[in-house]
Amino acid sequence: MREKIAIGTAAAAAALLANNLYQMFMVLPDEALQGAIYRILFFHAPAALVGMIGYFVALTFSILYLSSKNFLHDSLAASVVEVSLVFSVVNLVTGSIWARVIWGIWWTWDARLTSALVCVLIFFGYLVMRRAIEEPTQRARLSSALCIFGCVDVVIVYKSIDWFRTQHPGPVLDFRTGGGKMDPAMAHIFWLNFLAILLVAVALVLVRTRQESTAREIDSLRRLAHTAA
Amino acid sequence: MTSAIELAGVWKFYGDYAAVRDVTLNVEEGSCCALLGRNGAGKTTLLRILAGLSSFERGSAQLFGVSPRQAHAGFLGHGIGVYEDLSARENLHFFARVAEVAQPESIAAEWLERVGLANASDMLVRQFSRGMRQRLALARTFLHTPKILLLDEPFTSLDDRAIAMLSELLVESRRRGATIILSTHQLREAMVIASHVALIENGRLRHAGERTEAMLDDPGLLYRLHA
Amino acid sequence: MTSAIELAGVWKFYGDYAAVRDVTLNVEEGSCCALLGRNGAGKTTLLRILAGLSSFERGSAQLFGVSPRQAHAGFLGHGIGVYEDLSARENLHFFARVAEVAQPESIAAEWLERVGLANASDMLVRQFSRGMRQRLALARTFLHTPKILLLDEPFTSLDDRAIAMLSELLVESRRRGATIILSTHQLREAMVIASHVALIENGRLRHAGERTEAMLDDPGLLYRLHA
Amino acid sequence: MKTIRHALLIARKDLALELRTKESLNAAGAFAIVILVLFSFAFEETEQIKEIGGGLLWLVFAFAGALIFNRSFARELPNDCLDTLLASPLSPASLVTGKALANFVMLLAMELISIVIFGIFFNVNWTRHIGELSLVFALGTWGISILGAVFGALTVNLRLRELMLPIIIYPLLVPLLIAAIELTKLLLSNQSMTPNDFLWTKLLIVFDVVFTALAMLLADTILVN
Amino acid sequence: MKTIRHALLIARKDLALELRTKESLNAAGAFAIVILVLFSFAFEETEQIKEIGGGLLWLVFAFAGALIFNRSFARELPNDCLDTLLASPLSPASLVTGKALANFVMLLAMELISIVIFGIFFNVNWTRHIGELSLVFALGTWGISILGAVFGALTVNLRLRELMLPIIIYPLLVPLLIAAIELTKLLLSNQSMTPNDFLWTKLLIVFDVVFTALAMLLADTILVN
Ligand code: HEM
Ligand SMILES: Nc1ncnc2c1ncn2[C@@H]1O[C@H](COP(=O)(O)OP(=O)(O)OP(=O)(O)O)[C@@H](O)[C@H]1O
Ligand SMILES: Nc1ncnc2c1ncn2[C@@H]1O[C@H](COP(=O)(O)OP(=O)(O)OP(=O)(O)O)[C@@H](O)[C@H]1O
Ligand SMILES: [Mg+2]
Ligand SMILES: [Mg+2]
Repeated sequence: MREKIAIGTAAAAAALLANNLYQMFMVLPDEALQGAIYRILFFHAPAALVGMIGYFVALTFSILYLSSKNFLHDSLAASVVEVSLVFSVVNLVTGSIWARVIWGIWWTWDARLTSALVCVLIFFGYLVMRRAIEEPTQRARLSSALCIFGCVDVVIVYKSIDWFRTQHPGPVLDFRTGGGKMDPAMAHIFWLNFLAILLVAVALVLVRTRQESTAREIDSLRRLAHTAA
Repeated sequence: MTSAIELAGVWKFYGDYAAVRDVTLNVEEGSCCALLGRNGAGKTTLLRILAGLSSFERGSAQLFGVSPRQAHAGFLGHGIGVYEDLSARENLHFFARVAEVAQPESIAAEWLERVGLANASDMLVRQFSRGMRQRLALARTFLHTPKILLLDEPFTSLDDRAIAMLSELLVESRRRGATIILSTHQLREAMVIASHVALIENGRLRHAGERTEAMLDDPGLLYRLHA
Repeated sequence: MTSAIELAGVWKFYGDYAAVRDVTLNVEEGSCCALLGRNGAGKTTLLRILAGLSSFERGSAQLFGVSPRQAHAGFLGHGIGVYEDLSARENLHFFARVAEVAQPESIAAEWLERVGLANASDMLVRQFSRGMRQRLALARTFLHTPKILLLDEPFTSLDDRAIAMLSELLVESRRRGATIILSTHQLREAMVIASHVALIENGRLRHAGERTEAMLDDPGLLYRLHA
Repeated sequence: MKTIRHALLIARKDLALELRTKESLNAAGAFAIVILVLFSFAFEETEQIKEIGGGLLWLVFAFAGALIFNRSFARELPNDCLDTLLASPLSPASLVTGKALANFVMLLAMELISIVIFGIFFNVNWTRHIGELSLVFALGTWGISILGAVFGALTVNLRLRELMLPIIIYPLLVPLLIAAIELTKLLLSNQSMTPNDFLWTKLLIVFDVVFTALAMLLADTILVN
Repeated sequence: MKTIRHALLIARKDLALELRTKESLNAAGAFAIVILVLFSFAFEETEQIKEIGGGLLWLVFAFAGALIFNRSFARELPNDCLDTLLASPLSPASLVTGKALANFVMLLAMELISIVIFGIFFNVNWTRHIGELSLVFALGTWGISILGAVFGALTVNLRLRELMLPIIIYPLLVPLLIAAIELTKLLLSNQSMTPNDFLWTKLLIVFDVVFTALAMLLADTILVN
């Protein structure tokens, strides 16, 4: 059943992406100031948003694990972090490329960029630590705690453009500015592509969770064997 | 009789190895239960569960109706739980304060006297012999007159006098109503002190009941019965 | 009879406390000497001197005519001397190589079998129970069939079977000519195994001689004689 | 109240142990001195140094901190003292707070020595805004200390503990370090504060409060099996 | 011969203890990234960074080294393993050498990862003089490692611990670090060597030889009570 949901989500994501790509390159005109390169926005910002949403989902699962001690929540948290990390890296890389074109540099240490990088480092550390702990309960317990601490930084990433004057542009998306900063046609494609990327992320999480729970089933079967003996 | 300690269907897994298997055990208030079992049977694991130091997967554990973490039993483990770089007196002061004892200084001095370390009270623990450490650890455990005592091989490294001293401490603790579980391989000493015995084998409880006269005469009896 | 171990007028000071006072002791080759004494008497200090781990101020110590540092006796101290994060097998491999044993792998496997850890040989020591550690430490000590064995409370935490196993190991070692000194508070076991006994009190040697029949019947005899 | 009393108990015990053995103070102190000496060689121009002085100092503190925090819970491992404390009426939250307090005092001592040496070597007068500077140091150091205590507890049983601790705490510390660096730079170069700089102070305070609160909440989870 | 065999034995054991899994490489990599990022935060302009790259790298190595060396003999303390080794036919000199070897391997792995990351972050091409650079790294790292091993031995020894020797040992590293920094700077900036620079190389070699010899000679004194 879960497999079918995963396949379904992946298929929907692929269809939506194809449509979006067509719209982006064939329908929308070049932007006035930036030319063709602005289209990277359609991947850059959604990747960042999906990543950040993911960390909060992982936060939720971590808290759930701590209250329920249900390992399913732990493996969900871990797979969500893994997938979010991928999208955060996509955000960094696309941002870097964009920066190279628009600003002429790959990187600068402004608040948004710095905090985004730190966020990647924190959750990379999360994965490294998980791998270093063998005992399942200990791993779940400690990584849940780390996830909660890490999410504080996600807030900083999100708010950094409000708090500091940065090289990185300030808020433009409607839900933060109250609307009006983005062309409606662009905003439409933007949100469609956000949805597509979100679906990709969900599909990836489903696959990862399935792997994790299979591993857990094998584990508990082995326990059962011992119990019988 | 009320049960001071109640274990019901407790399982504890390390990875996929079950170190404690479906253990159900009630220890009456005021009794002294000797927990016996061969190396690796699961005695330490069980005592750590009762001290709230180890989680377990299934079943329930209660001490006087509350969870082990809230019961604050007096616990003496394989590691003796005193600081190497503090003196004996400093150690006892510290643990007396942690346990919120009324007059930490005088209580500490009294216990140093009782366990025979009065002369060595200002030496650092790292300068102690093995037996002196164990005595200090005993003082640390009994200091705040806990209602439940969990002692893992408390006789280790004690000389004849210290064994007598510990036996006396245990008798006195029972007299004031404390409940005791102690694990040990020194069957002879255990049988003399215990009112009850429990035998654990490969994580399973094989026997639990009163200590009989026959066991007193032949400490190895229980092992042979369940061979 | 030749003396395997010769101590002459040895004094050991910790600061200004004399932990060993003018000890003169000869242990014959092939004998098994039980070193008795109350907590803090100086047993561990004496054994550490013989193992070359502790310097001393006056007197001389020789094992087979050479200094303790060159004699490389098999030493088992209070700390058990195995690595927590290596498996039992890896520990024995390592120590077999350190001792330059001919076939480390097969010797290690053989000893794991002997001390009853064959099933647990790939577990890390940190997952062992206290008694399993002690068994591993015994294997580590006996592994390279040393000519002199210095055992500090080797019975600690061993169950009845392991005590029997150790007794057998000791008998076998003596049969191949090894000389043994062991300290212990388990007088009964000690008397059965020992051919000689030595009593140390406050750092002074109070008694040294053969183990008599009377001691076998009444293990506490020696202490009472020198009370 | 009880938590605070217990925390002070732990902190006092840790400081007594540390003063007796000097395990981490020696290592951290020596290390701080070496870094400062090396840097005075690496930058021959003192002008440069003044500019990056703030960064340099906080980097040294962060590094010395790692050496101190690695020991803070490791000190409870011999003889299973940690187990004894966990079985006692002491709450995990007070244990973590106590460790943080001890870390705080040790790190602050280290910082005092470092800044004196820094002032001498690089010819910087740091006494002009000593009040504000103390505040910045105190706020920054508390943040480092509480995180060091929490993650010292979290990593105490891990292999490669020494590397794991910096991997985890440094990224979390970055916002705090940046704020502290900016403020220190400002105060060392004798400029007056602008509204933007108050933002940094606010960030420091928020950081301290948030992480202290999280530490209290999660102490149980982290320490109890 | 025997000393070398024994030293290898010890080194292999130590590496096995610490690096059971390939996760340890992950950890080392993460550590290097985090530290380098921390540095770039502290010193914002990348231009500056390029100039001080050599100093930066060796500072990271010294810090990682401090973390590694603190463990090297401390690893022998639980269960009194050190006693067991000292009572065995193993000589103290081989013990110190073995520890130094293990330190050397761990530190070198860290350095390799660090320089790769450094190259990417700061856009420095370090492959041009890779032969000479390897030599400098090897010489410098051996010096740090052998001193680190001696330092580790000193700190576990109860008799010597209070003597504040660590504070002396660390500054001893300064000449070596300066030499390594100068040479690295040179090689990274793609200049050719002048006779003056050979002096640095010679200093490195002399340092290594002298300290290794001293370590061998003093191993007994340091380790045996
Ligand atoms: C969580 C992280 C991030 C989010 C949510 C985010 C979001 C956005 C958004 C919404 C825009 C469009 C602004 C506009 O069109 O006016 C944008 C532009 C941009 N972002 Fe990001 N971004 C993030 C991180 C990064 C990073 C890490 C980099 C660089 C490595 C970066 C580089 C850029 C560049 C170069 C632009 C275009 C700038 C310009 O038009 O002048 N961003 N970002
Ligand atoms: N951390 C761990 N990981 C895996 N297995 C463990 C761990 N701790 C204990 N065990 C296993 O659990 C079993 C019970 O151990 P426990 O320490 O409770 O035994 P014990 O009855 O106290 O033995 P002893 O008399 O030797 O002290 C042993 O087989 C041991 O190998
Ligand atoms: N490092 C030290 N510094 C000062 N005194 C010490 C030191 N080590 C041991 N002592 C003292 O030396 C005396 C003898 O200690 P030792 O460990 O040899 O006793 P023991 O006979 O082995 O006792 P136990 O049966 O308790 O193991 C004790 O009084 C002890 O306090
Ligand atoms: Mg046990
Ligand atoms: Mg002793």
